[in-house]
Amino acid sequence: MLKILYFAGLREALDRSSEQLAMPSGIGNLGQLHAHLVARGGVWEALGKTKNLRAAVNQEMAAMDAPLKDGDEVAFFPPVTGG
Amino acid sequence: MLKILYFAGLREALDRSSEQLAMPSGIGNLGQLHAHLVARGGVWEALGKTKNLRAAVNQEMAAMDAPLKDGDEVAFFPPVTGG
Amino acid sequence: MKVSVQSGDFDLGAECAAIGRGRTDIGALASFVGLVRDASDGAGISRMTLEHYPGMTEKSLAEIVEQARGRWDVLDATVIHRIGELKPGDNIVLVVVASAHRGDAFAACEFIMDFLKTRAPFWKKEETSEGGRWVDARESDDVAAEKWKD
Amino acid sequence: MKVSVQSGDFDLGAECAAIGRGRTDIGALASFVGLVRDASDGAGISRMTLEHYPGMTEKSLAEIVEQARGRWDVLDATVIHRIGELKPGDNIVLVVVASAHRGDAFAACEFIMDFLKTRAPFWKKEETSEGGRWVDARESDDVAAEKWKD
Repeated sequence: MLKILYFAGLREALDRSSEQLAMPSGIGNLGQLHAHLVARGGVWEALGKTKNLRAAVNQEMAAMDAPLKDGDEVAFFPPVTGG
Repeated sequence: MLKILYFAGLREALDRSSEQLAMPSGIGNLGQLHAHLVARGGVWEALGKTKNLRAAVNQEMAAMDAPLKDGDEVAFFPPVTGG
Repeated sequence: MKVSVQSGDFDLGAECAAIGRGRTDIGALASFVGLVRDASDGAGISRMTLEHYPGMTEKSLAEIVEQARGRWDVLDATVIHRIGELKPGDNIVLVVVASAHRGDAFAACEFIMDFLKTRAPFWKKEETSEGGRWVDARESDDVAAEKWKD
Repeated sequence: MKVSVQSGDFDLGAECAAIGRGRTDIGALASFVGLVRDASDGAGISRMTLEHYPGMTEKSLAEIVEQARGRWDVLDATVIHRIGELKPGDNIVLVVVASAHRGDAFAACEFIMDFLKTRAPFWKKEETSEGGRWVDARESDDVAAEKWKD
């Protein structure tokens, strides 16, 4: 299983803050997971359209070529704006 | 008259914090006053030996070519070390 | 080193006092407090909500502090970031860095803020007269973080 | 704008609160506190005396603040410098700068400190186990002030 989290404007656009997803076959990195999720269509297109989308794997900032394995915690979010 | 002030290590070396001096003839700028004071000899040689000597005229930092006129307040001191 | 993500307010004076208590080797305390402004991009702001990524936030702040310690002579540091609902004039973030010398204290404090702004998972939503809006990341923040690249 | 040369202590939290009171346009408060360290160039320090040039000190601090206001977006600023006898751990100097944005606040605060260090007429005398000695000006302070040249 993967735990996937969504934050801020993306969380609102997708109308969910998290989901559990059985590790899809053929998904080896973050970019592939991202494409898999966007391919659901409908609201999920927001995930493909988010400007400068950021992601984290196991609570560390990660690039789209970051490898994924079963049990990982993945997060997608817009650029951060704290401080 | 000129009012002349001395600060910090220079004040201690000269054993005085201020003096009143009738404007000496032929003194038109700070460098000339400095040379006039050093020429007194004795402890006044300290004024000539102070490393990176700084000065102010009427409470503004001034270079040795700064013009002097009767009534000015002049100060000599080592580089500042506050903060 | 202290890192905290909290809904409650903080006290700059108390945090600095805590850092300095019982020691006399600190020559410089540089600090920064970020506050909620009443206006942004021309719109009046009545309220702000700060969302974060629980678990990742404190870890990312601690990592940023560690990076600063690796680059400068840092004797101690405190980073506090508030979450939840805030209003104009409220404190958002505090960074205090103690060092023997001011150059290290200033640089480490500004570095922590610049990295926090681009790396720590916080998001601001402003309530304006035209409704709520998520704050856009500013390009100037990326430029500020870039300036620390070796 | 507030400038003070005083023998008594100051309170960072109170000075920041005074700057922020009744206004909600401040987004950034950068501050600096300089303290007496217990050692300098290897010698232990038991006490320090700060001499100054009465009349010129406050004027020179006010001029430095004015220069900072001319270069950055400064909403308010406070500079306090202590004089007289101090001991390790005591506060020496405080600079607080309020701005809408953090870049301006950090730059103006560090600029004021760098210029104060090289332009304001204060002199430190340290009491060590080997007796009193006037602190030598540091070349690094001149370098720090030079970096603000246009």
